[in-house]
Amino acid sequence: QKMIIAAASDLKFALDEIHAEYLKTYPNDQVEVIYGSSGRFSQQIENGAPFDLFFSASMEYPKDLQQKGFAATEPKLYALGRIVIWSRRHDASQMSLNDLMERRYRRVAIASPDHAPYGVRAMEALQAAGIWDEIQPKIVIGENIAHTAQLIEFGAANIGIIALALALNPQLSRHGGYSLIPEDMHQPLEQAYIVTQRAKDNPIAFRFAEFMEQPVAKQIMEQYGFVVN
Amino acid sequence: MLEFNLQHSYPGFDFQTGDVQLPGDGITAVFGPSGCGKTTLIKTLSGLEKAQGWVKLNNQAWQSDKLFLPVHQRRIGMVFQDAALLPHLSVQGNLDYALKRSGFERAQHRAQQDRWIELLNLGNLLNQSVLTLSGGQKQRVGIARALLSNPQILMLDEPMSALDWRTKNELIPLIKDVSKASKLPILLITHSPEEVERLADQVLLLNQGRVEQLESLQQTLSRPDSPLFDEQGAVSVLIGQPGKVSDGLQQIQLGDNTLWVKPLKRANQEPVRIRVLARDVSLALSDPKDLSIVNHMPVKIDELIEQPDHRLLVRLRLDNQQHLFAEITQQSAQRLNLQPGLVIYALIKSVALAE
Amino acid sequence: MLEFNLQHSYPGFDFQTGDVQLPGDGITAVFGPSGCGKTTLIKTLSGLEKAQGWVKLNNQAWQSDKLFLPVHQRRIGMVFQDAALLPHLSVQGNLDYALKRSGFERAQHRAQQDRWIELLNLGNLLNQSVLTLSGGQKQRVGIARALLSNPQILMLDEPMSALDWRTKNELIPLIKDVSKASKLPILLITHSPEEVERLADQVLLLNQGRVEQLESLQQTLSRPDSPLFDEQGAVSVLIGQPGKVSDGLQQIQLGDNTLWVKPLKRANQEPVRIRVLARDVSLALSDPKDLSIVNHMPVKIDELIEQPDHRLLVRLRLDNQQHLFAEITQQSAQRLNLQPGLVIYALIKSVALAE
Amino acid sequence: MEFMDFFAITPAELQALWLTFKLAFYTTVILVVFGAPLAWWLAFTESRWESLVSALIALPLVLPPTVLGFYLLIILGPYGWVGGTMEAMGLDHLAFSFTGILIGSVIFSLPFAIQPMREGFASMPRNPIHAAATLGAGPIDRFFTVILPLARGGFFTAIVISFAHTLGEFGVIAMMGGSIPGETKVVSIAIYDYTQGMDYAAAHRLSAILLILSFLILAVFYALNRRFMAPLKL
Amino acid sequence: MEFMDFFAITPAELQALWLTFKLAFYTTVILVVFGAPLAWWLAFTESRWESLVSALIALPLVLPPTVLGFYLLIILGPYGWVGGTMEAMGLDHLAFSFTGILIGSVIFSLPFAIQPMREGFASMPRNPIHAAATLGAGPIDRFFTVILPLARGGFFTAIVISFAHTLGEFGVIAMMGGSIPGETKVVSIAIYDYTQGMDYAAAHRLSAILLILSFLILAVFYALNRRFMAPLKL
Ligand SMILES: Nc1ncnc2c1ncn2[C@@H]1O[C@H](COP(=O)(O)OP(=O)(O)OP(=O)(O)O)[C@@H](O)[C@H]1O
Ligand SMILES: Nc1ncnc2c1ncn2[C@@H]1O[C@H](COP(=O)(O)OP(=O)(O)OP(=O)(O)O)[C@@H](O)[C@H]1O
Ligand code: MOO
Ligand SMILES: [Mg+2]
Ligand SMILES: [Mg+2]
Repeated sequence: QKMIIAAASDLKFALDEIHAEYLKTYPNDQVEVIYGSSGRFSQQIENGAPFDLFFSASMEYPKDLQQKGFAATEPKLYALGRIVIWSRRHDASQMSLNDLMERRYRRVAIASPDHAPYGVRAMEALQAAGIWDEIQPKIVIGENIAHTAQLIEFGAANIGIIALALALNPQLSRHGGYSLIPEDMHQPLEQAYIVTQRAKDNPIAFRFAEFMEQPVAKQIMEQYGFVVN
Repeated sequence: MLEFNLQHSYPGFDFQTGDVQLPGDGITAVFGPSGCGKTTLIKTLSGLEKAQGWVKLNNQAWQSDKLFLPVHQRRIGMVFQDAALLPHLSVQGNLDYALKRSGFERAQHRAQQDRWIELLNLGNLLNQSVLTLSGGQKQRVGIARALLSNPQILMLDEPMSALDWRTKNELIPLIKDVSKASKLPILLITHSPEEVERLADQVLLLNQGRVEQLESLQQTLSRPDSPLFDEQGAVSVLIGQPGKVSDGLQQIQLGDNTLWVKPLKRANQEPVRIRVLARDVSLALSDPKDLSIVNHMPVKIDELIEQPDHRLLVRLRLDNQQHLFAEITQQSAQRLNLQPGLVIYALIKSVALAE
Repeated sequence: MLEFNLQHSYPGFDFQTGDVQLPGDGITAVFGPSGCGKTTLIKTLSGLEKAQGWVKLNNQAWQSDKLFLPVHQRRIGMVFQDAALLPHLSVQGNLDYALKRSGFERAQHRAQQDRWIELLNLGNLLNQSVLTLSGGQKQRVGIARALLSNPQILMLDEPMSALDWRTKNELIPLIKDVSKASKLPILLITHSPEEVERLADQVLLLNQGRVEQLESLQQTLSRPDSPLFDEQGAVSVLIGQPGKVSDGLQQIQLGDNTLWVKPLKRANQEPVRIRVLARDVSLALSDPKDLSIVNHMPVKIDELIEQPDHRLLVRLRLDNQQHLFAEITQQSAQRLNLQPGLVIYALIKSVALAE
Repeated sequence: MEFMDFFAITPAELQALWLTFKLAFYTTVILVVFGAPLAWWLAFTESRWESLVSALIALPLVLPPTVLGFYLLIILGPYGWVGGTMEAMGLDHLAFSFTGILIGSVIFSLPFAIQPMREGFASMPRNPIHAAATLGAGPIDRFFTVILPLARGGFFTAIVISFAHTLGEFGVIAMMGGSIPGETKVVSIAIYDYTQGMDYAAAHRLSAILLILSFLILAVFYALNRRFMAPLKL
Repeated sequence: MEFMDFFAITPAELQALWLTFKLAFYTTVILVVFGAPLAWWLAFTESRWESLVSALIALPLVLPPTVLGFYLLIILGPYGWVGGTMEAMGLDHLAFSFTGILIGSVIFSLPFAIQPMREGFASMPRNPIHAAATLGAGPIDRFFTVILPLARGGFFTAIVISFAHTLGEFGVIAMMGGSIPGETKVVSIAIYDYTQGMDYAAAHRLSAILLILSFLILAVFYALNRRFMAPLKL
């Protein structure tokens, strides 16, 4: 039995671990996980992609797919994402969004507000802080949230807004520090998944979906900075 | 037999042959000034340039209203004016290219090749890239390649222009032999009246894209205004029967008269062609003695033809009815009081005769 | 004065000139069989091919141990064996290319160009792409281009091989004039002994990559074994003083003797060169009458030189000490009982003389 | 073995490498074989449309590969014009398949292959081709024995560029390939995934392997070319 | 005006278009000007290293553009070798700047420019160049009046491919450009953003505009080339 999961790239570390756990429980299932941008996966699913489970970084894509008839299940919320201010060079742990206006931060990286869910939330937070327009000249945009983190990691941008999940990643947490952006400054970053229409008869897809509700999985998710309820 | 009627035009150049028939063997010299359309003639005949009109070789249509036989099916041995060697191959490669497509049996290849390699002195060059050949070397490879392709007809575009006289002298009899032995018609483009006189059976005169004249060499040579004569003056070609050799001179029988010439290289019994420049013929009223000139022949004056520059061309008739031109000054003619009908002596230095 | 000593080698071909000195003006014919290194000579002299050794023109070093003057600074008017026209330009474009870099003043360009265009009959071709030119047309453009570049020296690689005799005949005197008028040394590669005899002041004989001989034309022609004679036999070149013209014949004074020749085209008072083929000279023991041959000159036999094929070359001395060759059969010599020292008559048909 | 150990390649990576070179190879073969006649036509046609056709052929280059991939995804997918037709005929649609990314790569590298071959044809000397015809060589014979050798510079350029370009192809394949191991997950996707997953060590390692292999192949290409072009240089 | 209305282009898109063509133009100019000497060297050197250098030059093609962009980001950023040196000298590092993406584009298209120019040089007939030298043309003069016209097929190919390829460049710029309007946000990024944001109408519209403009420019290129190459065809 085979199954392919398409997952938003912010899930990379958490889902890899959950995947490993899953295989311990169901050693005969063949599960392949592909990470990438939610928008692209959503388009691909609309065009016949052989994905069975789709973990989006947002709620919109799964909803959209369901409306168009590409989902075998209702979109199911599996986590809330959190966004943080992070820098490699500077200690951002005490910073607030308004501090981003400081002159020494020449480049502020966020993910694409056009299509990356984390980018949209970052934009909302900056708007809530009232600096969205002012900060425009300093904004540089990452293709997705992982790329955004890289822009900061390699110093190209001095600072930026990334996913908590990434800030907790050992690769990044070695440097600098992060501060959580208050939840009330943006819409909740609801992340949902669906079983795709093509997998409606694939038991593994449902089995894995169910596994996500298990405490093991939830614990791992929390460990990587996702809010699970 | 090669028959054709072709029209073609380039900007500023209009080419029209009219109906032309060339015999099925023998050498046709194509003669005319630079840019008159000689190369165009063989390009259109061969199909390399697509002209209007029709072409037939030995009653097989090459080109007509309905048909256009592709070049590679026409079996033409072409020597290009600029050699047109295959630049990515060695000399040997070029020769092999021809041999492989020649239809010769494999076993014959070696023999065929060796014959021309030796004659054209290509032995040392076989492995050399054709890009590094000298001008004359290129031309020789081009000639060998065309001959090795086992053609139905040869079209040679100034094949000897870059060759030294020695190679030329050896090549000319061989081309003649090839033509005779294999009944291969040959079109030979040349600027050299000498090549025409030594090789051609007929002459096709081109001028400004038109065929001005197609006639046998004899006919051309009997016209005192022949363009062939422009360079060295008039020439007569006498046909005689070779006889024996004595004291290093070869006897050639012309009717009752005997001509002494340099010994012929290939002395079989076939009639030979003797080329005599009009300016090499002197006239005497009586048979002179004490003179180094060997050949004295009684001739009758047919006609006196005035030429520019106070020269005079005298048409003479031998007793076997062949004619002979002598070019002298008008002053001499007056001095000797030459008149048509007069019987006089034509003096030809034996050494002035060339086969 | 062009002096050089060059070595170069290609795989299988070794080129070594040794020390050579050519005079600062006049025409040097480079003569030798195909592949002997003629093109290599001018390529290495011009710097197109980088050889070992040294070259000096008029005491300016072109190449030495330390120095290698780039080709474009040597001001060479080069006519390439394969024309080497600039393929992306029209005929006019090629000529302009030369003119622009010639150093001629702009105002002169038109006049310079018109002169050669007319002579070389290029008028109709000016706007044609050089890719579509016929063989002879290409060569003519190449010649015009070299002459328009206002060179210090001309190097001509078989410039007339694709030309018809008419163009050739008009070109030869002009090349001579150019050389004289502008004190321009000229290196002329040719296969044609006739071109050498008509044009050259000295002859550089090449064989298998070696300079075999460098000598004046007179010297070459006085050697009965000169390679120049291979084609048409021995040739004498007499220098005489032109006199007046009567009855369409031009008088040429050779010491006490008078030679009658075709009227010269350019009759100024300078001495002229008269080329006489040995085979055009007949000998008589007494001054013959009743003969169309115009020129009878008393001469003394210097030497009898046996030739192959039972021929004999007779070296004659005119009373002004110039020498003249006559080629006769050995049979005739015996018949006339010719011996050195004998005074006899040399008969030369006037029409056999060529300037 | 030591080499392998040092680079510690995983089976999945090996599969991706194999897939990549297979894709590049097929793409190049298809482009050369089918592109040559088109290049020939473009080089010699007198048609007034030639410039327009040429410009059209260059267009795949102009679209960002991701966007090109996006459009190909739509067209080749089950609801697209091509994919839909194929499904109607009982076949599989082409998105997310090796055939699909092969089509994408061919279209994407088309201009790279056509333009140099066309240039190669246009700059051939004509005379040797004429000579070959008089020596009895028919069109096919001439093509292989004269035209190809004379135009081989253009072919070589077409091959090298198409091959190398396909090795590095990312955008088109990312959009329409879907990263399916063994089918569409080529090395470029794998390396990208490593960089996205911040597994830089793996990214560097796989990049190095790709670069070294490609370098070796290209160096052999160039060396062969040098060898065979030599006689034409003077 | 009607045309503009129909395509309803936004100022931001206009800016992206302008930036794209500017980038393609500069990239092409730099590649031709600096690539020509390198191409010349490669065409004529007798060096044994030629094959290796050639293979090396082709390598930017082999890396996926996104990966190449990733490495350029590292190198040109402040911790990288180049960016670090620049910062040490008091200059800005190069990520997120027009100069940065220009460098990226130049590196990325290098093989496309070098290989055809090199081929053009290698297949030139030598004789006319020699003739020009004897006519008094020095090296520079010869280059512009003979070599360039004779090798222009190669130059043309280099120009068309480099230009078109840069118009569509996405991966490298996406990785190191940061999408800064007027500085690094080129059309390819803009279209990609539309497709990812599911604004397909905008994506189609902008793609169409890019394609039409590029098509026109390329058609003019080809028509000019046709015109100027004509005398060399026979
Ligand atoms: N492709 C072409 N386009 C335009 N004109 C051409 C073309 N080919 C030949 N011509 C012209 O046609 C005329 C005849 O050319 P052709 O090559 O037949 O001359 P030719 O008699 O062989 O001369 P040559 O003895 O100089 O080689 C010339 O004026 C030439 O310029
Ligand atoms: N680049 C080269 N590589 C190898 N051999 C060469 C090269 N160039 C010339 N040769 C050889 O050098 C010799 C001399 O060539 P060159 O061109 O000087 O002869 P040439 O005297 O001009 O003959 P032709 O009268 O036939 O033009 C020839 O054997 C030729 O094959
Ligand atoms: O950006 Mo590319 O150029 O992704 O293949
Ligand atoms: Mg011709
Ligand atoms: Mg030569």
